[in-house]
Amino acid sequence: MDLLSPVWLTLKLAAVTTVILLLVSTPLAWWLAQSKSKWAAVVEAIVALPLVLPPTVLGFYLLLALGANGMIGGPWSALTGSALTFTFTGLVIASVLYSLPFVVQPLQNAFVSVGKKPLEAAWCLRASYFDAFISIILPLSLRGYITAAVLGFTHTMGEFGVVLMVGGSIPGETQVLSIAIYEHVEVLDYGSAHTLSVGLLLFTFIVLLAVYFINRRFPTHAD
Amino acid sequence: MDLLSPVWLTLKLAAVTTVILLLVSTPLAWWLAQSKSKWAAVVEAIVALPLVLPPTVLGFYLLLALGANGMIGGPWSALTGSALTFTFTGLVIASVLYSLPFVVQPLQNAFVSVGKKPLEAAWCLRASYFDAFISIILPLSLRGYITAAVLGFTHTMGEFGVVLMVGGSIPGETQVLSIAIYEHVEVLDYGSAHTLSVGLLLFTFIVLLAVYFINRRFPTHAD
Amino acid sequence: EIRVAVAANFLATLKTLAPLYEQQTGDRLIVSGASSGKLFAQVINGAPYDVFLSADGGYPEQLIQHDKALASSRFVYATGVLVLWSRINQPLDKNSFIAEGINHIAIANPATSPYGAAARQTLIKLGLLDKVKHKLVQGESIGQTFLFVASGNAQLGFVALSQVVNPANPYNQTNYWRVPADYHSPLAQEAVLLQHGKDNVAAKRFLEYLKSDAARNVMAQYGYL
Amino acid sequence: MRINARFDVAYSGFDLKVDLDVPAKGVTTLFGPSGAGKSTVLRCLAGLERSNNGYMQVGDAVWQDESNSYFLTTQQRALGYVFQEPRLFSHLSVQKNLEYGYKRTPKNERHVEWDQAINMLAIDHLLQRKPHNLSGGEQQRVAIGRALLACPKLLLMDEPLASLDKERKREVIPFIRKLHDELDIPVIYVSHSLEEVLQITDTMVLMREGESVATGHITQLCSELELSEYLGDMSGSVIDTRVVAHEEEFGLTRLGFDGGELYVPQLPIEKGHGQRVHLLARNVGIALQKPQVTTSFLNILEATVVEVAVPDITRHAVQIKLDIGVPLLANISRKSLYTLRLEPGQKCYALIKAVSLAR
Amino acid sequence: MRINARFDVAYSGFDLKVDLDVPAKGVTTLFGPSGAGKSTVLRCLAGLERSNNGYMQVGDAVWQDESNSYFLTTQQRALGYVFQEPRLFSHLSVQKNLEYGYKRTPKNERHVEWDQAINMLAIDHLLQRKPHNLSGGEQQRVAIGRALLACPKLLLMDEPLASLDKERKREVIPFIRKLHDELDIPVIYVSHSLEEVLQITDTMVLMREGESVATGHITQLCSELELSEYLGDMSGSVIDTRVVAHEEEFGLTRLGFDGGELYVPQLPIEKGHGQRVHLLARNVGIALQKPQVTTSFLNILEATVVEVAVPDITRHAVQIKLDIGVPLLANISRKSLYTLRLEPGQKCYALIKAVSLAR
Ligand SMILES: Nc1ncnc2c1ncn2[C@@H]1O[C@H](COP(=O)(O)OP(=O)(O)OP(=O)(O)O)[C@@H](O)[C@H]1O
Ligand SMILES: Nc1ncnc2c1ncn2[C@@H]1O[C@H](COP(=O)(O)OP(=O)(O)OP(=O)(O)O)[C@@H](O)[C@H]1O
Ligand SMILES: [Mg+2]
Ligand SMILES: [Mg+2]
Repeated sequence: MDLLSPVWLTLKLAAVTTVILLLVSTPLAWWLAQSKSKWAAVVEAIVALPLVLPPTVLGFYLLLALGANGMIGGPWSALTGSALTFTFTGLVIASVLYSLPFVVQPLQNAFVSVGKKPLEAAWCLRASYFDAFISIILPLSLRGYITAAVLGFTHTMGEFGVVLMVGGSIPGETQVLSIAIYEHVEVLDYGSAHTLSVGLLLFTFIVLLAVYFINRRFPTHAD
Repeated sequence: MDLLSPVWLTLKLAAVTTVILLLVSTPLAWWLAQSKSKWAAVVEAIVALPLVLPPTVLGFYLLLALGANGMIGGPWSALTGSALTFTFTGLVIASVLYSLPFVVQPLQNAFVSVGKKPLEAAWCLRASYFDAFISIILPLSLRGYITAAVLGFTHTMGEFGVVLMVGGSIPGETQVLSIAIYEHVEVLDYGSAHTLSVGLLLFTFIVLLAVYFINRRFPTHAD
Repeated sequence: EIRVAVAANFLATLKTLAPLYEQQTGDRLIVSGASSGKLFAQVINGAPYDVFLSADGGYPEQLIQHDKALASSRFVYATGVLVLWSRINQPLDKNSFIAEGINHIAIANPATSPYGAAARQTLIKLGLLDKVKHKLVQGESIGQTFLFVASGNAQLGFVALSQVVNPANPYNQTNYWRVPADYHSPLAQEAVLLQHGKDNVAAKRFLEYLKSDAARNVMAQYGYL
Repeated sequence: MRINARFDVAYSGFDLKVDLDVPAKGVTTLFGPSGAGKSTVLRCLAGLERSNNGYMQVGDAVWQDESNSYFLTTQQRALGYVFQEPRLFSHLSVQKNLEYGYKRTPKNERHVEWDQAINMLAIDHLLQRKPHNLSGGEQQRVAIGRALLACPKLLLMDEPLASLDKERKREVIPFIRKLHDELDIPVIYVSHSLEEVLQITDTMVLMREGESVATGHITQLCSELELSEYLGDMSGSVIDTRVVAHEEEFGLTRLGFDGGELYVPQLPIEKGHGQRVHLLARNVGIALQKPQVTTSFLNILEATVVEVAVPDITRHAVQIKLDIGVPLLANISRKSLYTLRLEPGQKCYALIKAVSLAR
Repeated sequence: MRINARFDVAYSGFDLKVDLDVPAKGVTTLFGPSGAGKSTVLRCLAGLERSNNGYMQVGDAVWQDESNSYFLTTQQRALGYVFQEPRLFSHLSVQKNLEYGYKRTPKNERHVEWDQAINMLAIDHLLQRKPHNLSGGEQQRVAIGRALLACPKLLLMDEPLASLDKERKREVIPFIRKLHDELDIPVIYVSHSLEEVLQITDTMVLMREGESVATGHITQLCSELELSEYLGDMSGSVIDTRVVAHEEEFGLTRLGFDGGELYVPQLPIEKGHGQRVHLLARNVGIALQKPQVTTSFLNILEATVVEVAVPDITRHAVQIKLDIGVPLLANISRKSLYTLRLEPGQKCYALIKAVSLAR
């Protein structure tokens, strides 16, 4: 059904973006949490920067950067022969950049509050750096990951300005739910807009409820 | 100067919103962190919900809710005699609702990872519940507060859809910076858009850099 | 397959036209709606649109200058009508602005929307701009302006006739004051064939269709001249 | 003045059911193996753990009475708590940690002197440091100082000396006793170390698997036959004595107690002063006649058999409770029991091989 | 096989400058007051703290040589570390905590037996629990088990027994010794408690203010006159002896050592077995003639004065180092020194009042 196509697209976008966000943010947040370098504060500030621009404006700059002649899009199209703008890939890149701080910061805080002690203990039990990170730091940072994933996912779902600018609103390709709802509102089709909004809210509510409910069954580690 | 009026307005909005967000979120996050109630997961999910709606759509619903006949606006105007929509107050309420999860979640995580132990120690040293919270929990949650404030502040700065919808872009009253930049982009006045954007980015960068730099001089408490 | 970038104010009309056209020709329309300014920026940056239905004449002009559109294809596909509208059933005329109980008057942003500019010109023409200035609230687009009125937050608003008479409009569809055409510069909406679509036969066919009587009829139903 | 408390806490896999009745003065020690519930009792006393049907009374003041839903919060109890782990406030300097409770104490209640506490704990050079820059023992000392400086009306200490070295212990133990002697602050103390307990304790509560199996003055409790299994090979009698005389030529000191006298290697203590001694049951032998040959047994005391504990077959030694004016425990082998045929009421001699000094 | 290590760590307010040379077998104890730098040395040995000009070699293998920028990471060192605080993984059950290192050990290196370790530490009933549901002592035991089960090639233990009760200690100490005896795992041990050290240690490193002031076998080190100030009133000689005979009728056991024999209260040890004894200097007296009267001194041994330490005026006792075949320390009063006029080389008799058993 036509009404549902943006739904799937949005879920796909949010899911892919969240996964990439978590993958990218994990080493970045870890570095930020550990580093004693002065540059860390600079990187921290840069990560949060995209937030202050209005989404459309950020989208505009991303459009420039991702375009065939842009800083990112140029090399990309030279390499792959295809453009980034107005594609799903472009949307993912834009969403990742835009939601980065929502994911990096909770992870960084989680890593900091886990501290070095459990890590040292793991190293003394024959765990490699990587192994220790996976088996100790990740689970101890679970709350941080959940917050990061929830904020990243929902923010990507609701994103509109950036996505519209970078993706256009190509049905089936880049027309995500938020744009679809926007269009319904524009053509005064309030019924569909409500339906989609309420559906979106309900679905998200159920997912979040499940996540938080399960999360609460894990004891907190500080006590 | 006319170019600066949106700047001040934006800073004022972001500052007021952040302060209110921190004030409102502190007890909420504390309750969420402590509560064993099943309702806590529900509240957690509800707090994150506004994020998934496209800002314009959320703005529309807020417009309804804050309007003179709305759920919030009705009682408000009955009480104060003035409406909430198209006012600075309305903008603040909308921004608070929209940025709530970015503030509540980092605080909640910070509170959880501080745990009960330092609190118990403080109680055993004659500190009242309130005193112990202020003197122990707050400083130990400093990182969480910084993250919360940064995300809340920057997100409010960059917010556009909701603000435009609820505020009506009244120059000097509700026309914030993001709307001004947006206008410049729309009318192809890219020069002004660049100037404002770069200025905004630079300013924010310097503020964030200072915040993070100072933050890094505090030792982390986990080690 | 034709990719059409359409100004948001014309989106509703196009959605009615699209199935008619598709049935008639077997072409498929892929419609992307946004503000003209956004669409312009996207086209400049390589958006794969074939046809641009702008809300005014300025953006097509600029695109032609940037060599992104074909000058020869440019034409006025519709002319919008500005109306003063209220949700409540009350007689409206040029004096309604200063009536009791009017706290907010919604207009589209004059800087970004032709309808906003036209509304402003109208107020100047009536000599009322200074009187009502403090009551004005601006929407990003004509769609948002409509919402301000529809939600009851603004008692009056300058919107497009196409919105008011849109069959989907759940509110009062008859109570409006049609602003005389000479109060403002004409709301001529121009269409143009883009570089991306210059070899797309279907795109040309679609542009031609827009000039057809069938299309004009539908547009007229939606309040376009 | 007594402290009465009843608590009833159920964890999965562990039930605490204690009924305490101890004097509200001096040092009371909760003694028992790991996992017996000692820390849990302290948490209950502090009001940190709320228990079903809990009841607590200090002197005349009721602190908790769940049957009336009455419960003083931790803050209202004005106590000091040295937790099993240091729990310093990591964002505050050592100085600020120490001041935390001190500043919150009304001036007229500040009966613990700042300088004295700092010096005793040897932490003056650490005041500007942050807790994570301290060694384990340093942290523990600051934690003790912090609790003391809150000038509590009841002091709870959970193995406070575990990570302190001998020298520090020697300074801290008398200080804790002084709290009681001079300031009348009752102390509830947790320890595994019988040596430490012997030095510091008045009342001892033996804990096992969530229950308090016995309570009493340490001199009396250690001589209870039934309890010897809890004390293991530290089982024996504790006797409070007084220095009667020094016999310089033999390098001996004579200690007097209710039932007679004991010789111990010469002590650096003045005549008339008190000395608590610990007579380990395994160091006490029994003879039916007074030995004629000169033996290594410095102390040979007339005694009456009070009780013979017939042990189950797994245990090697038989414990005998004697009366030498005060109760005295002796360990003998099954073989000796058979040879000597001891029975309650029988006269005999207690041969005491060695005396360990406790306090 | 020896362990050589040089570390140089500077904290604000504390400098560690140690140069260790200890056998790579048996138990080596770092002994010293709180804040001496013991934990810091362990961290350096584990590769958790990297130090300027650090150097470390175990046997022939160099583990760290900063002059060549060579540094084995902690993982490459295959060690076990019992931290001063338990540091259990809070998200894993006790079972999973214990398995953590065990699973990461190649099967053919798993020389510590699971069941044996669990039983010795009495933690089998805790396996399904999460760490925060454990008592302090239970946590510490799990931490010990976790380190042991990682089957380390070098075991570092930072006050592992501080929060264990006597009974548990009695099980764990022989196990630690066994690691050395049977499995040849060297253990570096930190402790404040001389009693514990005497039971467990071969080599002792005395630490003070970031430096290792003396290193040696415990029997030799304890008799070093210069070191007595570090040992305080625990100063004395440690002698490894063997049971020569039991004199049942007197309840005595005769212990033989290089310089003669010692009588001690009868021991439950078979003839021929070893026994370490600790002769506290304050329990040793000196006489110029063999005492004629029968005294409480069970042991009177011929001795030669080796050295007289003239103490500074603040200290009450004078320490004398004697030779009775092995070195022996004695504390006498200034007055006695004046009376006896002791000088190196002089013959005399050592009167030993009491013998405390160490191991
Ligand atoms: N939160 C909890 N949940 C479940 N069991 C617990 C919890 N806290 C403690 N226990 C269990 O209760 C028992 C008593 O614990 P407690 O801490 O009082 O022991 P303890 O006597 O202080 O021991 P230790 O000397 O080792 O500190 C232990 O067996 C412990 O495992
Ligand atoms: N990170 C640090 N920064 C500054 N000083 C430190 C740091 N860590 C330890 N110290 C100091 O170094 C000294 C040695 O610490 P260490 O932990 O090695 O002592 P320790 O001998 O183990 O003492 P304890 O027996 O009390 O555990 C202490 O005085 C401590 O205050
Ligand atoms: Mg405990
Ligand atoms: Mg240490």
